[in-house]
Amino acid sequence: MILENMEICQQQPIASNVYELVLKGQELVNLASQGQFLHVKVSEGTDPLLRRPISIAKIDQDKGELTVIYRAGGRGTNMLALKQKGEVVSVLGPLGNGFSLEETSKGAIALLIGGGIGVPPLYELSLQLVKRGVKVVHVLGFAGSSDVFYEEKFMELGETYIATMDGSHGEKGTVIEIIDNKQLLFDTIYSCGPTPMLKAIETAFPDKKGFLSLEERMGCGIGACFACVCHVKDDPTKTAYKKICTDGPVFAIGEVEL
Amino acid sequence: MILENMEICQQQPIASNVYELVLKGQELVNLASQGQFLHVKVSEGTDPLLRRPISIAKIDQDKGELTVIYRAGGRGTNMLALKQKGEVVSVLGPLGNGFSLEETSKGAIALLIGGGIGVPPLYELSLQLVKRGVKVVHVLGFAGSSDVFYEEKFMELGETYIATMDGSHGEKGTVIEIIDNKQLLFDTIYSCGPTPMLKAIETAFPDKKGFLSLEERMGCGIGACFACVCHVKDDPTKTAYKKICTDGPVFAIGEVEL
Amino acid sequence: MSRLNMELPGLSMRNPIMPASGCFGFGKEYAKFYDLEKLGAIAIKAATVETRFGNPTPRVAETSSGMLNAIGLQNPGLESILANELVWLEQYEVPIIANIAGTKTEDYIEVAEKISKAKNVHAIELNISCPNVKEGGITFGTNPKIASDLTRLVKEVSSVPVYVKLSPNVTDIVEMAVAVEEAGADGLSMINTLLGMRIDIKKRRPVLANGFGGLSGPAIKPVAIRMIHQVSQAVSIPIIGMGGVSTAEDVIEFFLAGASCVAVGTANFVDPFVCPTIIEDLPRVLNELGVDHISELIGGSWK
Amino acid sequence: MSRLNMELPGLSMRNPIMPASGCFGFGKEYAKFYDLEKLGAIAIKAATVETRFGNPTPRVAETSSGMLNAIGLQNPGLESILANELVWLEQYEVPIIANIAGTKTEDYIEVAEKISKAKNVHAIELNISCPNVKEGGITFGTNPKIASDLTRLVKEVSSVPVYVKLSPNVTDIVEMAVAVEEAGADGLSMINTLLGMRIDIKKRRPVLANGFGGLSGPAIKPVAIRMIHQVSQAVSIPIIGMGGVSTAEDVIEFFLAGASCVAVGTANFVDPFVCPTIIEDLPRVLNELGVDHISELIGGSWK
Ligand SMILES: Cc1cc2nc3c(=O)[nH]c(=O)nc-3n(C[C@H](O)[C@H](O)[C@H](O)COP(=O)(O)OP(=O)(O)OC[C@H]3O[C@@H](n4cnc5c(N)ncnc54)[C@H](O)[C@@H]3O)c2cc1C
Ligand SMILES: Cc1cc2nc3c(=O)[nH]c(=O)nc-3n(C[C@H](O)[C@H](O)[C@H](O)COP(=O)(O)OP(=O)(O)OC[C@H]3O[C@@H](n4cnc5c(N)ncnc54)[C@H](O)[C@@H]3O)c2cc1C
Ligand SMILES: Cc1cc2nc3c(=O)[nH]c(=O)nc-3n(C[C@H](O)[C@H](O)[C@H](O)COP(=O)(O)O)c2cc1C
Ligand SMILES: Cc1cc2nc3c(=O)[nH]c(=O)nc-3n(C[C@H](O)[C@H](O)[C@H](O)COP(=O)(O)O)c2cc1C
Ligand code: FES
Ligand code: FES
Repeated sequence: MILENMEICQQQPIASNVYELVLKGQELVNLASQGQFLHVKVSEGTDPLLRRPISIAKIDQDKGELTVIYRAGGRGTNMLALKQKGEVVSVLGPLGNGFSLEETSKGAIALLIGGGIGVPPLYELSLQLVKRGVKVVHVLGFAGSSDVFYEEKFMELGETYIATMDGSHGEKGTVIEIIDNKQLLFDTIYSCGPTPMLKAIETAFPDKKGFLSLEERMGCGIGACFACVCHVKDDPTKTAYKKICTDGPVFAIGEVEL
Repeated sequence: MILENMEICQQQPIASNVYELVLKGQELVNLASQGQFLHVKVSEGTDPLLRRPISIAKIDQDKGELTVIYRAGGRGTNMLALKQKGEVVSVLGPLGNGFSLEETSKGAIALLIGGGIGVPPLYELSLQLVKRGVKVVHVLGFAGSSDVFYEEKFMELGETYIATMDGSHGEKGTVIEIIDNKQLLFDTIYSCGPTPMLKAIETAFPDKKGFLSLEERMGCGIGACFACVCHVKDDPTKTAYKKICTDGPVFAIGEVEL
Repeated sequence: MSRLNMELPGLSMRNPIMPASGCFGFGKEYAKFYDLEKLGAIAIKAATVETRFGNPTPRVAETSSGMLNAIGLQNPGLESILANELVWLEQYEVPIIANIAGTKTEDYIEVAEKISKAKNVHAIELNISCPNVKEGGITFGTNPKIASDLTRLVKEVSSVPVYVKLSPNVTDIVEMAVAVEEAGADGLSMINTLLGMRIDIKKRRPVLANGFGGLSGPAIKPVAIRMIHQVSQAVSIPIIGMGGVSTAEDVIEFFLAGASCVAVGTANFVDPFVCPTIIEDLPRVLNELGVDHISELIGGSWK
Repeated sequence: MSRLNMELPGLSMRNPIMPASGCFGFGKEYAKFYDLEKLGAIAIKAATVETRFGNPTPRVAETSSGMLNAIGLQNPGLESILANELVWLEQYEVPIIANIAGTKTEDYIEVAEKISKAKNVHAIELNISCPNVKEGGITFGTNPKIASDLTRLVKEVSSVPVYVKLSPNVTDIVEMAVAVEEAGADGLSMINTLLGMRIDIKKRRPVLANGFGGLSGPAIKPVAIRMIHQVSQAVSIPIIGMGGVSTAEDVIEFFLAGASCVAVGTANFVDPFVCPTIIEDLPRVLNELGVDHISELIGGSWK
């Protein structure tokens, strides 16, 4: 966890309002692992004031590069999208725990379920799982065809199903419906996406071992401000908590309240 | 007076913390005249919030370009200095009355007295006076040698004396001292610079016809907010006023209270 | 534009956007940029009985996402405003809200009575963020009793509805709002500026000649939204919302908080076209939100 | 660094910079970035008698040059803070200011009495911006009588000096300050956050689950400077200044307003190194201003 000025080596739109940004730095890259995130300052000044949490999508330690994929929607991400190659951004990271790889053994099948802008962290995860000899199956949900990205990249790593809400690309329906329809077999689940999707996964596969990456509005990103806490499941005191920025963003299924 | 997005065609340092910025636009250039100023937004967002008033130093209607010269000192001008060729800034202008040329007839001698960052508007003024057949004499005061700019450009137009407070360039002393020492002869005065200098000019040459360009912190720059008013000289009611942004920034010597 | 029109006491507006008092002079400067009839209304600069020069300069200072001003109510005085400014404004079909100020009750009454008779003045905005010289300089707008007494007296003489412009520099804004509503206010304007200061570290003195100034701009928007959210649930008179508005989305946020129309102040200095731009942009945002008429949004965050 | 050291009641500080309460947890996270002994002091997160989970999320929202928070005083509770957090902090030679909060007087008293006995707690910061459940939820910090009664009772039980942290959401901050000074406060902390709100225009609901939140960051600096300027002239106890500090120049501005040391809150989230960076930068600014010791600047804007 360090603070580093990273240079933009590439920035390009890869789907409707979605950008792929490659950042080059020094030490930070060497500390990074799948499922961790960066806390990015998109302006020099006080507007916008806070950093933006963005997941690491790809780590290239040889080149010293990190790739992130983000949707430009609000004030901060729109400003980030205007940045050009060569510009420098202040990055705090890598933050959070990331996806653990140990839980899926060689030869087992990992099901990676991504929803929209929750897809990016699954890419580095998939790369790492494949490296370990795990078989990966991807089910990626998007709103419509113009929102889809990285389909081919995921296909290179393993079976890949795309679900769109309007059926304009891949299959029509939710990721859960696809998993059911295709009767996909798997040992572990790894997922990142909107909370309703994560909840649906918990409900659909109560007995599976798996990991969910959560989102919450953050202040510090490092565990100091208590902005990003969530309740722990089955806690009668209701005072136990986990911080998404440091205890997460990845939690075991059933660990915390969604 | 219009609002126009102007493109930066050139930006370069020309003295210590002083930048020459060339802006290209459409209509605005054609409306501009010597001594008027621009109200420049240096950032897209709300930090810094207000526009920055900067005098027009040179007008090139053929090329559609305006040159301004500014000192990067505070938050806004420092941000402006970071802008690159090709970037666009929002400019409100041309604002204010500007220097009237009529008061000096062909063949007469105009003394142009500039102090520090008050020098720039005198350049276009000098160009215009020379064009009218007026003989121009420049006395330009700077803090030290590293602050001097445009010396040669002024020399091309007429006699030019440089005064520095530390004597590191030109003559040591104030502009008034130089005018005295050199026993400069002149018909009219045009001046822009720090208020103490303008006051000294009023005191030193009570009988000369002349014009002073003033500065004040501004809100709107167009006469609506009453941020930039000054008192009118010899006003027993003490309620008469002039707005520097619209009635000025140029006033006849003796017209307003400095 | 039947999606934007708004009927408030005294004010029949083609859209709910007006420039805020003190940020638009008497309209002449902005008339050089666009047709003032595009506006829903115009709140003109505070009028006092006498001509006032106001405070010494510097009168403005910049802050993070905001600005401080201490203009000091400079204005040409009631007679001149009636004879010149308001007559000039008659060429535009747009309701005028006359902001009135004073340092003693009698002054307010005199201005209110006379200015409310002007042909195009459709409402009075009672600026109570002024020091009451008779009460040792305590601001009219920080004491519910003083504010409601003033409201009552102004209501008695005014020929048009009276909107009381609340100061945010109070412990309990709801108490103030309820007090002036009970005293007969037809509407509220909120918020006026927050009291602030900047110090020049080289000169070791406040940047403003007056020392203190009023903080406005985007920085204060969350305070304005909070207060309107609180007050709109406690009163039944409409609220003209203001404080940092600079986009159509901001306008929606103010409506959802509980405002029935919105005034734009500081943003005029940043972009002289901000008011017409917002007005033109509002239908787009209403479409995105699936709203037919903007009035459906009033108080939508708590209803 | 004899140009920066500062002696205040209970606090012997090597420099006048401390992180603000609630913005630094109990130090563990920032200890990963730098040696906490670089700091003049540390104001730890508010302690309450019981473990508190706080408010539902979202708990923060961004605003122009500021942020809103409604953490809801989440903390592990007095016993755990004593047994774990404060003991962990003992490894650092740096005075701790224990921020204490509660919803009834008895709670404050219990926390103050016990926490003030901890070895490294050198002062208490009494956070009175909390709703008093016994008084129908009215904030302790908005009523001079309630605030001074609380101050008096806490002073009675505290083994260390007590700094009262004032809420800016009041009509008359000087009245509050004078009241708590008379009740025995050894110092003041100011300002706490301004009450604000943001509304999500798509959801038509406040962004924060709690509705309201506290506004902090550069946006509120002018309000903080104004209040410290007013209060420092009316009291003779020292002031810990805060509200939007993020640079060494900001620190100077607070000193000139009347603060004797400065706390940095929100800026820690933007730059985890902000406190040591400011501390390292201060000598440069003192040089530029021709000042030997920073204490020469206290109240310099009005002295
Ligand atoms: C651990 C983590 C990883 C993330 N990874 C990605 C990613 O890889 N790609 C991607 O596109 N998005 C990601 N997000 C969401 C991303 O942080 C938000 O989309 C982004 O902060 C919105 O900023 P804005 O400037 O567009 O919006 P604004 O509306 O300007 O944001 C205002 C404030 O709200 C916060 N905010 C708004 N939406 C969210 C959100 N959904 N989650 C958290 N904070 C929010 C912002 O950070 C900011 O503080 C991630 C979020 C978290 C918590
Ligand atoms: C009519 C006019 C013409 C000017 N022409 C020039 C020029 O040609 N070249 C040049 O270098 N400077 C010029 N100035 C001064 C220039 O406007 C200020 O130096 C500049 O605004 C400072 O901004 P900043 O971001 O550096 O400082 P900041 O400290 O960030 O400014 C804060 C606020 O104070 C205002 N301010 C600060 N100093 C001044 C000042 N001296 N005059 C007016 N406002 C100020 C800023 O505009 C801003 O609103 C002119 C000023 C006026 C009024
Ligand atoms: C320069 C300036 C002058 C103002 N003058 C007045 C005034 O005369 N009367 C008044 O009621 N409010 C006055 N205000 C307050 C505004 O009308 C408005 O309430 C406040 O600025 C908040 O809105 P904003 O953030 O959009 O500027 C003034 C504000 C500014 C910035
Ligand atoms: C996330 C957050 C949590 C805070 N928690 C506390 C707290 O527990 N006790 C307290 O007295 N103040 C608390 N504050 C207020 C700060 O200590 C400080 O007074 C305020 O934020 C202004 O300073 P700043 O603008 O530098 O942040 C908190 C502020 C923030 C942003
Ligand atoms: S964002 Fe501050 S604790 Fe998680
Ligand atoms: S700057 Fe607004 S009137 Fe001159």
